[in-house]
Amino acid sequence: MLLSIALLVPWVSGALLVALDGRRRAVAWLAVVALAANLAVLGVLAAEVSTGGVAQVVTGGWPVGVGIVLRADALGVAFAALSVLVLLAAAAHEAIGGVRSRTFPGLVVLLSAGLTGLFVTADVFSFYVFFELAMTASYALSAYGGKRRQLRAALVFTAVNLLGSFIFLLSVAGAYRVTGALAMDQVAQRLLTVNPNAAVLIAAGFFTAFSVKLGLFPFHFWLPTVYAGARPAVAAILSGAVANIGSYGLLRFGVALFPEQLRLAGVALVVLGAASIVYGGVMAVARGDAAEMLAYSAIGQVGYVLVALGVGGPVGLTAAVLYSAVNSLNKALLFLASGVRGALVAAAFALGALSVAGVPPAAGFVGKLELFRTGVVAGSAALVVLLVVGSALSLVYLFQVYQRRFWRADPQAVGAASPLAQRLLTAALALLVLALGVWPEPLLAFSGHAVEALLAGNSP
Amino acid sequence: MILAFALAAAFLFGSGAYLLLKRDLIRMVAGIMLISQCAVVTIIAASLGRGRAAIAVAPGDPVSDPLPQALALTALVIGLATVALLLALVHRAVVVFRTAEQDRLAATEAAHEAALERERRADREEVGPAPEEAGPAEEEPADGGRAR
Amino acid sequence: MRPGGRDGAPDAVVRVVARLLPGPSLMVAAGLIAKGYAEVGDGFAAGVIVALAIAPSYVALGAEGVEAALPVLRHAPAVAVGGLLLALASGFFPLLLGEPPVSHRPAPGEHVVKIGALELFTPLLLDIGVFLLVVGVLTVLLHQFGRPRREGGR
Amino acid sequence: MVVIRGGAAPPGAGQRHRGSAVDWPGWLACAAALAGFALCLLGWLAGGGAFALPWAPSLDLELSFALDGLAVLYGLLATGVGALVFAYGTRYLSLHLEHQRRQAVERWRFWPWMALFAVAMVGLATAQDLVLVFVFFDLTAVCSYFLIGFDRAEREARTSALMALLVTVVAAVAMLVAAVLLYAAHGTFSIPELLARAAPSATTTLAAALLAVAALAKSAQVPLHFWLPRAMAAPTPVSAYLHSAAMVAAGVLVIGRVHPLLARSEAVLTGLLVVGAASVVVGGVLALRRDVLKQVLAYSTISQYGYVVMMYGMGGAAGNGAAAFYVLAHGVAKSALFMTAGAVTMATGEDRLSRLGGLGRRAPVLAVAAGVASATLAALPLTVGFFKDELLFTAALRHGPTTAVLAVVAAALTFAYVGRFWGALFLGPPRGRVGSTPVLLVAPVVVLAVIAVAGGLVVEPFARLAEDAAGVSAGGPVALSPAYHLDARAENLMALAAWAAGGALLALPRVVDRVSRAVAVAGERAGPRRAYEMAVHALNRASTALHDREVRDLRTSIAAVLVPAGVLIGLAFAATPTAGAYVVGAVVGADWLILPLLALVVIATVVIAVAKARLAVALALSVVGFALAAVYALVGAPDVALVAVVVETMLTLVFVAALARMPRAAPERDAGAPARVRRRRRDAIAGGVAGVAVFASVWGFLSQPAPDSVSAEHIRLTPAAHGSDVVTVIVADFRGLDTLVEITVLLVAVVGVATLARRRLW
Repeated sequence: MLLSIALLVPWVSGALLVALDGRRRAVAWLAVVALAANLAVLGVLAAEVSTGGVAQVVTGGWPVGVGIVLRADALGVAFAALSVLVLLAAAAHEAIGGVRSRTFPGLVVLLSAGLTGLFVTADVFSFYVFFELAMTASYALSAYGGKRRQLRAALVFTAVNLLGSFIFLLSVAGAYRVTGALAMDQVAQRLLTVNPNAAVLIAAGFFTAFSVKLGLFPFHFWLPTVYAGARPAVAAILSGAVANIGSYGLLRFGVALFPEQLRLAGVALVVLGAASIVYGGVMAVARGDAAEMLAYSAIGQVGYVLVALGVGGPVGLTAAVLYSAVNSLNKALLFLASGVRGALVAAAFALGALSVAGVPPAAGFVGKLELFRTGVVAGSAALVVLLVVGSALSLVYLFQVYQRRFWRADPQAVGAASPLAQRLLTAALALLVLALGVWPEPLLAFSGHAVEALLAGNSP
Repeated sequence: MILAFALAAAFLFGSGAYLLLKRDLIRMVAGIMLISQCAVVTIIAASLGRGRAAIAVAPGDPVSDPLPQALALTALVIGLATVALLLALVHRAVVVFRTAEQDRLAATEAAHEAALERERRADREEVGPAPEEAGPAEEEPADGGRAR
Repeated sequence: MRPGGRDGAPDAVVRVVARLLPGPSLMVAAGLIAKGYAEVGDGFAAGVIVALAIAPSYVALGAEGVEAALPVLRHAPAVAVGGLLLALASGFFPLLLGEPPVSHRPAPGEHVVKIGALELFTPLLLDIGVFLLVVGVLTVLLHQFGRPRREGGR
Repeated sequence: MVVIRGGAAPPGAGQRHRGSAVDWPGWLACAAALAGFALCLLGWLAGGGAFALPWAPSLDLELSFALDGLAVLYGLLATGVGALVFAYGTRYLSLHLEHQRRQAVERWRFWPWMALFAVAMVGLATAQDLVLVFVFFDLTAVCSYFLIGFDRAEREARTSALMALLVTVVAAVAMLVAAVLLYAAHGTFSIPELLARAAPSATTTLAAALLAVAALAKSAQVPLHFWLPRAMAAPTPVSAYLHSAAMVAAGVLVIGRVHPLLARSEAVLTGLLVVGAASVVVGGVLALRRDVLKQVLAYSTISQYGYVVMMYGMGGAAGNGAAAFYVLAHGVAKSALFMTAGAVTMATGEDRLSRLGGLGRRAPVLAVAAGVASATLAALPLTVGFFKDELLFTAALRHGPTTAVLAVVAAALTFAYVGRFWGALFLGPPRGRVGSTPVLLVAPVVVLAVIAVAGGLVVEPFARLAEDAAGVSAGGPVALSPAYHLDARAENLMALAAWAAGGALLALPRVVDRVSRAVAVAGERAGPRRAYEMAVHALNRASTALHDREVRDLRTSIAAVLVPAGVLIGLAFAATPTAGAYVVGAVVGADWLILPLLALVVIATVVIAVAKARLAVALALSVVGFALAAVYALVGAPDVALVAVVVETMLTLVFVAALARMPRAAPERDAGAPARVRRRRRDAIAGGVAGVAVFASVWGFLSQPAPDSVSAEHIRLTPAAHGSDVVTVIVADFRGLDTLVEITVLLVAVVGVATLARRRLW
């Protein structure tokens, strides 16, 4: 019931809002309210599933497999809530600053519907359609602003991600062909007896699709152009909410559907993740443009998720979930902060920077702690060294930019301060990042539940 | 037949990919359209069971697997939607950039890049004087007793 | 795609055809929806067919021309959104009854009132919603890609 | 009151307002520090205490604090020195901001960090959970970053702040790694439990070494010492607090806290000894001829903490006790000297020894107080400093002759540079103009001097504090009995030797100069700071170079998806057995019609790929679409065929409409023919790779059909759903949700189109 409402709220309100003129203040705020309502429902749902339960519903009341299975477990709800939170922040950011296009608020809410749907569906094809809903909304959003750079960003983003989507669809077709089912549980069950060659080829397709979405090295080339070119709010949406599809997809499809293949590819994942960390980190150092620096940083940060996933096991997976969550908040905070001027912003940016570098008391430190645990569990000194190098790189690139922007900026270059509300919003996000670092238990516990839920589906 | 479908899908995808790499944005859209066709034909080819259309099925009839057909319908519609959006993007890009060539789009990015050089240098300075800038800037000079 | 008529001075014949064509197409569409679950075709196909009937007008008259000839098309966005809302309503009304979404009434196995081939049950609402949405959406699409009075569109 | 800075008094300096209103935040911080001091003292007298709260049970993290001996020592130091420095700072900061013509409101960038730093220090001193220790440890680094960078307009301050942050925070990660290692081995982060459980082993040694690395970087020990002299860019109160009694002390505090663990490994202890000795010598030698006041003190700090690290390296009751006592005495004296330096600079506008002198007569109170502080560092009798060296000598003697010699050398160096510092400031002929020194800039120095003398007369309380602290580090009770002995015992002889050698160094400035200069030059050429700068700049250069190579146009982005994906598929293909996995499939019935249609599709795709005219592309595209629709009709999918036809028509229409409004494709002119051919070949290869990969996967999974499908259920249940066309029922009922989403996608896409095209209607 709650699950269906979580879908219904953004869907209907998005449909209504998209018909209204989003440049009107009231409409923009209505979108914020709709997102807040969505978040609230997801919050209640999260409370329900955090004790290990799942909310499941099959459309039309048909048997599993005939109807579409919607299932909210801790993993899905966590990602959904997180993404909607980021959307909420971005929408509020724009609502305060003044929306520049008629359709922005409606599209954000519909994006929220798509994301919520794909995080709570337990059906492979339904995942694809929700995924397309979310992606199509983001394609439309990526051109928001309409300037040359934004247009180019949108073009690159759309073309590359469409390619990724179709690769995904090919793999869905393959999954159906070899299992004769679409419900994730059934697919997982039947995949166990499928010819390993076919299974691994399908898994490779899924992996490619999600890697493109995440912007992992070497699938990342589109990402800097897009994140740096898009407006800050859109960049926050793309990196903080839409990119979650990639990490969630890798977790869900990798662990629940293709555990064997994931094990097989463990080393390859770690290597790719390590390459992402180093590449993104080094590239981010001398960028000059804060947004571009953050874009490369994003490439590096998702590397950590991949490394943790490659190591696997409860510790590694928990680290992957936790780090995805923290990273998504960090990126939302930093991208939004990069578009705001005035008091409070420097502090918010600094907190975000500390969080990315994994320095307490910001939330990122919990993520780093879990990652180090992963490295130690894997028994790999190289991995630990890599993590240290990654932290060092992130300190260098973030604080170089921080100091240039907030410490040395000559007064003439700094424009007028942004509206106070916008700054307060950024500060609120920063406080959230701080709070999750000071009191990490909710984050840790929920990540733990999420991984339990993920692994529980694995051993029927 | 399996091989034939696989070959058709491969040609659609390969040709689509080749078109995506062209400079002409219109050809890029055509590439995406081909890849979308590739996905639909693959879904249909993934049917489990062939026969007549699954309408008013009597038990035991050999019918075509209806599920992939439903999926193909959805995929077709989504393909239409996304291609239309991509076309609109390309169209807008052509209006704004006054060219349908990707290279020219990238050229505007290069201008932006160049404008960033000053800030990049500023970034580098934040970590201290460059070695080639010579010298201990803040440490005392080696003959520190010398009054200025 | 180069129209015969000059900008702003379309042939009277074209105008007439443009006005007339949607009529029969609506009939076909109605048929496609009315046949229910029995045969090939659904709201989606019906919607595209209607849109295809509108399309020649856009080719011939250009966006402004069509708007002048068929003022009703101005409401396309509302139709599209209305269609989506109707479809969503048909999908989610069961929540009110405590049932899973996309449950339909009459429930499986129960008796359905039929008028000819037309079955009166809630999936029909879904189909109508889809039809309205597709017509609205494709009309907007045609409008956006249609020939403007002057190129540039800024 | 007017303070004239050097010769460069800005015009209008005389009209400047007297220091702005009272510095409330500063006094607030001071009061809080005093309260903390009182609490620590009371807690100590009451015998300590402890409490623990759950923090993150999922990870066995606890907010566990204990006020044990070590905590009391560092807590008192942090709050006591803190209170004095804060009081000093209220005045100093006002003057500082005034000189820099900054607004008084900038205090709010200063005091919160100072206060937070004090809190972090007390937290660090009392924390009993290794992760908690790490949190406070990094918190001090973060505070120090913002404090060093307080004068943000100056590049020096910014680069120094970043350097301090990088060195201390990156090194601190070692502590986190150590914590995780220990957790993996022993299942707890609690320090007391870890100390109880950790037996000597490779893991313990590794963890101990990592902890030591983090601590040594923090305590500015060779070779990670270079950040500290640079950190002198901070305002003086920061140096007086962070870089004398607190931040740098945090490192040795951690060593003291986990010392039993470090003592499990002889190698780690030896390492401490070596690093400590190196720091003593390098810091001491360099301090001998620094010119800038605070630089002398910074190198002196490196050297002094080198002593402490050495003593921890000696270990045992004697070493631990001496280390604890040393930290206490040093903290008192060094912060007094820093504050002296600040007061002098404020009064004269000069910050170099070479331009100062003869202040003794102008500022007698300051001269005496600073003299006491210097004497304390130089370990002269009647100050508490005498005992610190006595304990050092005792411990060194017990450890062996080498360390004993080292201890004497260290003490001699200290005597020499402290003597030079004080002498150059207060003796000799007066130089330069001198303004008045505000009371608040002198009083804290006097208080510290009084404490130092009091400790020299009645050493008992200091000794008790150190004993309690050392008890924690040594893992057992420690007895210290510092006292004056008027006999020829070894310690006394060593002290005499040190004074003599120190005096000799003072008397031979030329020799000292040459040696110190040589060391400084060597450090410039090949020192760790140079290495740090080279590394960071190399990183920036590498980043730029890499970025220049990375091409980020759309085509590369796409190729970068296609080629790795192809490689991935190839790897997957190679990694699994393929024998018998591929099936050609039978051709029956209607298939004979499908084959030519598929052939037509293939031909059309090739035409599209090579076509020159866009219209040909459009036509061939619709050929593909309609041919495929026919295929769908032939495989028993009439619904799909119908929709494919209408969708294809629509797409063709839209495509051609868009095409008609595009400018004609420009002839490729940017490159010569060979380049064009090369690029075309490259594109063809990329496309070919993609095609082959798709071929392999699609053929792979088509060859492995599942034995049955859920669609059997769909077919069975279709009548129940009041339908007969299964596909339609699936679309509208079984998977109606997909349809809802799909039409929403359509709506969203068209909204996007309308937003982009910006024509009326929407």
